[in-house]
Amino acid sequence: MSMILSSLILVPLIGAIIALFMGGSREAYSKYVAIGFSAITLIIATLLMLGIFGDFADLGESFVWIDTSAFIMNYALSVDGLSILMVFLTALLCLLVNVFSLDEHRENNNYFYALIMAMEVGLMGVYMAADYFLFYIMWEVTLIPMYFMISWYGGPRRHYSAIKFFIYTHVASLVMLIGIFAMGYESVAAGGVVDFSFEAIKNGIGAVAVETQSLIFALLFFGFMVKMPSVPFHTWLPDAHTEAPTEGSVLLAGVMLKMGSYGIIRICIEALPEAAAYWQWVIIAIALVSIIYGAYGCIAQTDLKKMVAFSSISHMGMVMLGIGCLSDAGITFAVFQMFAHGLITAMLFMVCGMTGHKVGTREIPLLGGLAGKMPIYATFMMIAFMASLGLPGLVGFWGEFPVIMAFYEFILDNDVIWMLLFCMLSLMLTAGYYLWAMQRTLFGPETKKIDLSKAHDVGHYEFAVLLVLAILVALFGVWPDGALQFIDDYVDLLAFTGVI
Amino acid sequence: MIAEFTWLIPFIPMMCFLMIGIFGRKTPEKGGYIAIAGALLSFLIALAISIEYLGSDEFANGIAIESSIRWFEIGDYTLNLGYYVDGLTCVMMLFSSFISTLIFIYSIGYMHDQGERKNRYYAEVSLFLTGMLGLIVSSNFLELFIFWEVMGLCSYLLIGFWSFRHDNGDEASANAASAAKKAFLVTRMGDVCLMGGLFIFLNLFHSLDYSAMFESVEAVAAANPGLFTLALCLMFGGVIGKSAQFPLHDWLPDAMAGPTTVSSLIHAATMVKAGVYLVARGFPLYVQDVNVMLFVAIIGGITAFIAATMALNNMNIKKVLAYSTISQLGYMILSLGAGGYLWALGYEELGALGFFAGCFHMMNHAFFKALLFMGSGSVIHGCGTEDMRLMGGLFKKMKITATTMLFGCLAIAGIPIFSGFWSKDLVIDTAMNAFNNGADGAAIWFLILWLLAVITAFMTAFYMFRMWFMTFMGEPRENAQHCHGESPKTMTTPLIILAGFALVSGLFMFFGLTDMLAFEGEAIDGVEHGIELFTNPFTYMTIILAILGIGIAYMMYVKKTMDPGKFNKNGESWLYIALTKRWWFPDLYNQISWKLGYGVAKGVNYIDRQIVDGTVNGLSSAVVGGGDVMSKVQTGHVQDYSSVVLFGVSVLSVLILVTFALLGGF
Amino acid sequence: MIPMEYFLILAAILFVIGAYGVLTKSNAIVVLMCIELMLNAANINFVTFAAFNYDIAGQAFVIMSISVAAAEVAVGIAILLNAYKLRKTTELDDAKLTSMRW
Amino acid sequence: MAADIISSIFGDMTPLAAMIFLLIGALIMPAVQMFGKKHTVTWCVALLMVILSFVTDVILLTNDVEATYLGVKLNTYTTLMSMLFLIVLFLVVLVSNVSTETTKNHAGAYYALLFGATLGMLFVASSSSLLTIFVGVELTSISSYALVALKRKDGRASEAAVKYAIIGGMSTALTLYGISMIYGIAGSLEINDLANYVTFNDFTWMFGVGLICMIAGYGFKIAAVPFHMWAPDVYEGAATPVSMFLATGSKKMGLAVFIQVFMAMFIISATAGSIFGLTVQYIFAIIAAITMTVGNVVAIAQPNIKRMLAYSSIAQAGYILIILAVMTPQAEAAGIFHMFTHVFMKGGAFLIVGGLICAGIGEKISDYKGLAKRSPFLAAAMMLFLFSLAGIPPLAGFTSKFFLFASAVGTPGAADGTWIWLAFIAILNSAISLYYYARVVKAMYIEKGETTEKIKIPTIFTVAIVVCLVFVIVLGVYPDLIFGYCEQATEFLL
Repeated sequence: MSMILSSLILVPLIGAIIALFMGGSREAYSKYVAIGFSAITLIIATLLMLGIFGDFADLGESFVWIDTSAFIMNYALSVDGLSILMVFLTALLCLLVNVFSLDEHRENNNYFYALIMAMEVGLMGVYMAADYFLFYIMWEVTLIPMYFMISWYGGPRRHYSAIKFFIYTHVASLVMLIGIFAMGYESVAAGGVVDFSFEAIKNGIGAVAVETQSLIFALLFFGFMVKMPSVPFHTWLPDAHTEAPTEGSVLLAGVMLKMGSYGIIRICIEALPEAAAYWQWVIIAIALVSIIYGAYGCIAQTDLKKMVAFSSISHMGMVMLGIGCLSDAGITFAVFQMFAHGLITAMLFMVCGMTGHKVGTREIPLLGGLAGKMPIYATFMMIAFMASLGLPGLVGFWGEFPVIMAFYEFILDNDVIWMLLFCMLSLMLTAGYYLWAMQRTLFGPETKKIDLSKAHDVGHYEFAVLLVLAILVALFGVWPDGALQFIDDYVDLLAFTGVI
Repeated sequence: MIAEFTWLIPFIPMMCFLMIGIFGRKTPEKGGYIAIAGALLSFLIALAISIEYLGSDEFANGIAIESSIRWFEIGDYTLNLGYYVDGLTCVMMLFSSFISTLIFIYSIGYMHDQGERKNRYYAEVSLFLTGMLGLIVSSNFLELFIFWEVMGLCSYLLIGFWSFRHDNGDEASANAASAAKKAFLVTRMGDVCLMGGLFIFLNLFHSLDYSAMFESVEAVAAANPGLFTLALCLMFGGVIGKSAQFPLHDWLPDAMAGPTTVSSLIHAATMVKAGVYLVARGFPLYVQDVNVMLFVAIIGGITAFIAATMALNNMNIKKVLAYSTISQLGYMILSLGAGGYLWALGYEELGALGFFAGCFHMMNHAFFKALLFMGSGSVIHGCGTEDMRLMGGLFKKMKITATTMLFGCLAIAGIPIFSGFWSKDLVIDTAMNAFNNGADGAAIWFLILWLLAVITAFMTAFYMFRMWFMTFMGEPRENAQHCHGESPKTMTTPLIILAGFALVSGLFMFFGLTDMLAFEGEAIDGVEHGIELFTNPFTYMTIILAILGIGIAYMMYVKKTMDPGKFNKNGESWLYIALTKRWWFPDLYNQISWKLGYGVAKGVNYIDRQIVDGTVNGLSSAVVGGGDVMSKVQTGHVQDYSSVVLFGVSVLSVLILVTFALLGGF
Repeated sequence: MIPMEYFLILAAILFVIGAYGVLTKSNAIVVLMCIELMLNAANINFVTFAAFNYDIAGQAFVIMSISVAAAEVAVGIAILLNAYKLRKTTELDDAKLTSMRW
Repeated sequence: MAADIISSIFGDMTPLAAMIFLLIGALIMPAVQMFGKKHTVTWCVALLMVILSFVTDVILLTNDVEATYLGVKLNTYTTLMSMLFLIVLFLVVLVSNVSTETTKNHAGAYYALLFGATLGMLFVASSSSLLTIFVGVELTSISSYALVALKRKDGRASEAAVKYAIIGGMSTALTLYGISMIYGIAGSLEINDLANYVTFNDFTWMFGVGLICMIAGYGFKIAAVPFHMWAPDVYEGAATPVSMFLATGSKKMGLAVFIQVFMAMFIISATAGSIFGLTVQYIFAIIAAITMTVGNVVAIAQPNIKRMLAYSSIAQAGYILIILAVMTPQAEAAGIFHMFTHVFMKGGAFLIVGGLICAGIGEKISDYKGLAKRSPFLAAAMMLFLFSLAGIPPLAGFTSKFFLFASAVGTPGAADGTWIWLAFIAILNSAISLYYYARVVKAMYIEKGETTEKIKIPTIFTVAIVVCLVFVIVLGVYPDLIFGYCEQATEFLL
């Protein structure tokens, strides 16, 4: 059995441990360790994605881990078209984040890098797990580094935000845990042994009554929904983002939020399709509310990062909408939107986070005319904003247009054509808040409310990172098939098994 | 087959964009020459392709050259990437690339003093050109939409070109920033509608390729009339946004905050033409629904009229031109609407005439509007202001500019021989045709539209000459006095070339243009219609009205025998105020956007903080507070502890009884 | 023969008296004595049931419980002695014996 | 092999093997102290006895030996529980010699009391009659009153001991009264007979009174709300190793009693779905819910870390009480497993507190500010223990809670949802608990301390902490190490 998938977890884990113990005089080198290990991870992930190691199906790993009279839990990893994109995104963003933070000087740098690597471990685990127990463990493992990331390196209200993030998402995941138990128990006959692997439960749960399934679905869905996050369980996100250091925000928004939607697709949709159909309207409603509410939330924000945080809510709503369509196109492009949003939002947070370092504040009313002072920064900000508002030719558009297209089919089937208005409104609002923010930060007269004399443009490392992201944003914008080919395989499989 | 290289037409400016962006800084004029070379090359390729196409069998048979490759799929629908060449494409790409080339050349002079910023300028205009040319050669609506949006982005960037560090100070940059945002947002509103239309089309046709859609359009329209109409309306929403039609016309005058060359580019060669092009391109779809066509015509007519009124008293030279653009765009849309209406009713020849008139006017307008803008740019360049009240008497100092602009004004005013005359009168003629042949209820609309068009023609002549007279005649006022004479050759040469076109481009209709702009092979006879114009009494009426308009302008602003103050009660009549307030459209927009946007957002934010987040925080403080309160029970008195134990025992006793009873034990 | 209920009621009364004493008496020694009362109430129960059920286990239990009670009192008194040494009081509601709270 | 040796030595008395070492220990410790002069010698002897007992027990456990001697049983359950108590004893004895809080002048008595208390626990675990259970519990209780008081120069300790003794005495009386009632109505003290009685007879008021009195009496031992009031005061007042002993050992004994008495009594009728059984299940569910909620909520308000840990122990007892509501073998196994993980994580936390007290750090949470700088290892260990208590994977506390909550959701094939509400309450409580655990973590890691001076705690403490830490991690990722035995143990419930 090949160990490629395990290596994606082990390599960052080793990196994390080494970085953790590089205190004192060796602290300065911890960043290179982190970069090295995350680069190796990225290389493995890329090769994996390119199919160098063979078919995804042949790469699965599975060992019985915990074997009791009632359950079997496995250390099971597998990748398919859905996970590979997320794995790649995780590996990419972790490396980029490490590089991005090279210029930053902070206390206990080694801890910082250890946290990033630890987060990579958890994220990789979530995206590759093929067993509920492992999935849940990895899910929780991501929490702690993030908690420390916020409360060590965060802004002035970091304690509040960190604990809120921690507890809020912890509650959600515990609810999900109960859902997992219920699903496991229901998937076997009385007195049987519950095998918590995805495969076994998926096979077992189909025969259960739809009512039961839909209850289980609700529990699981709640857990994922908070993570995504969807209105009204989103309030941890703006706080967490506002206070988190830029690198933390990037990972949080770039890949951690995707855990929620990944979970919905991987678990709720894949294993409980009938229940998904049962809840379809609810999913759609939540998605629409999130989209619109998030967009309105953005308009009212004065902190750039908070605005971007709300935009994440809105965009993840778009993912939810795609999923809610329960159609081939909907799910395909929901996944694509996850990927796209990962790239874009990373850029967004890097740029917006940079504002704080470079200018000294992220409060929009205090800013103005930065484009003259920091042209490269302004260019990247514009690219990020434009990509996020769904400018065709950039990757964001393909997460939006086709999803709404899929949604259109849904509303056509249900004869509720007026719902199209919501989508259109959301697109307008999205454009509105981004443009307004740009107008007030980049353009207009140079601000006199703050001292701009120390403001400086992006550094070399930051430039390199942003450039890579910008290139990817453009590349996948004109060549969406690059990512779609993977998703198509996955969605074909879903369709083949009759899930959608 | 050079047509196989059609993709190069947008690709070359794209490469120019990248080149200028990456190393343009190091080249002379910061990449200006690269941009010019790119545009010129595109023009030459377009020319070669057009020549080849016009000589091919396909053209003779009225079919398009089309080729596309699979791009990706959305569910069951395959999306393609390709090019589509027919007569309309040829005309569009020729004049777009040609005029763009001239504008770029002109920019060398006009933007000369902009320093490092030129680099950004040339990169952005190249991208802008990419957008327009890509839009023109696209083979499907989605591809078109992408380029459409790319143009939106570029217009945003270019209008906001001076949105920071403006030479005229902070207020000007704030203005530019706000104008850019407005342009993008308002057009975005249209784009969103267009997108909505595309959803419906994609669902109805299972494809967005022109060829596939045009083939099956009749069957589809008959099967789903309601959705089809909705889709058409939504698509036209895109046009309203992009081509600045009523009621989304308000961004265009504001967009004057950008450099004049950009205005010229937006108004003549690209951007606003895209909307008209979309109607023309989607004409086979539009003609399926007679009501939508009527709607289109009405919007066009109203736009033409309203925009013209607002130009009447404007003092900003560029804004007058902006209004005139909107007004002329209204003509084009009116013509297409009326033509489509006639076609839908079965009057194929008259319908084709309307189609031709609309496209023809678009082309003519491109030439003379480019000319006018560049002329005004030359004036602004010379005297450093846009306010006509500060100009005057410039004729002596800027002879070439003044003469060429005069050509432009004559063309737009519709004086015979000049290009605008031919196309505008065909437009007015089409409206009349629609009245004559229309169905009962709708015909009266066309009469009104015809009237509006005629009045607009009069107003156009008036305000254009008002502008010309105020600028070039009379006493030199403030800024005109320090005007440093004629602009450099890079600027005047394009003016002269365009002036030539303004003079002759109308005559193209006698030399085969009608074949190129034939709708579904229904080519009208250009010569016949040209002559017919002169047999039509209404033509003479419009000519007389135009001359009258020029005359009044002359009296008011040169001879001063008529006092404009008499008509507007020295600027206090409600009409005058309404016009300066732009019929209160900007206020309305502001109200709507503040109330619906920011107002709701504030409310949402309040709910979010107070209620949604408040619940979370409230719960947590309740728990923490509960902890505090409950820990007070721990008094330290051991006997209190004992009491609690015994109390617990009693409660348990009750509980066990109650539970037992509830479970039905008794 | 005396009915079983009588014994049980006696025991119950004794138990309640003991409990009352535990709750109200402030002197720790008295409280310990009241606890003894409660224990003895239970012992009465045991003996009663053992007698009426003809079962020896109850009586055995009583023996055990008496020794347990003795041990408990012994340790209790010792603890009290120590507490008195340190805090100079055996009053349970004295502030010196309620210092740990909340 | 080794089991054979033990059998050949002890013969019929094999079930008593582990206890005998403890008994010998308890008897000789005062003498050893007298003759040994140095208290380290006393300590060594005590440690030796613990290890002997422990090894014996582990050998018996791993060899699945079953035997009975005079009603004292020997099976997987008893050996497993004994192992748990002996682990606690081992950890406590290990650090007692270096802890500044424990008495050195009376080391003999101290160890003798510890052995006595543990002996009682072992005795309880091996019993199947209310009589022997009562005696065992009292042995433990009385020893622990004395243990608490043994910090003789400390007024707080003696105050704690007074409270402990009085409440304990009253609870004993309640228990005894309850047992007498049940004895009267059921006519037997054997658990088997009682289970039969419950299964075949209707509910009577006398039985009800007895039951409630017993729940109250033994509820005192596990500090179930509302019988928990003594716990924070006593844990705060006692020497930290003793607090640890109470929180991990004595409390586990109480839970063992709950399993052996109440679960054994009602599991049959509960499985059969009789109303009587269901009533009792509900009662336990309510107690469990209240206990965990009160424990967690009040813990938030505690500024003293020992009190906080006390309340957290109360909450943990609440979690374990879930198994009495659910009443399935699966739940029982989960409960026992949680007891084990709780020993290590709570024990570890107490050890750190104790170690830090030796190093002169106070008991207030605010005293822990900047600990990460002063002693990275202790801070990291504390963090892991606390996160484990909060149930964060992949630590032991998570795994055991995973099993516990899983049992509350249902059994394979039937996630019937009767107790799912209990699971929800439990997870909400988990989240609340995260708040106060994180507060300590925050103090240690995030807040700046007044000094960054390094801290040195006795090496023995470090060893004990490492032992706990290893188990917290190992049981987290490899629960099969013990969980298999827990499942086996459930077979011997009746």
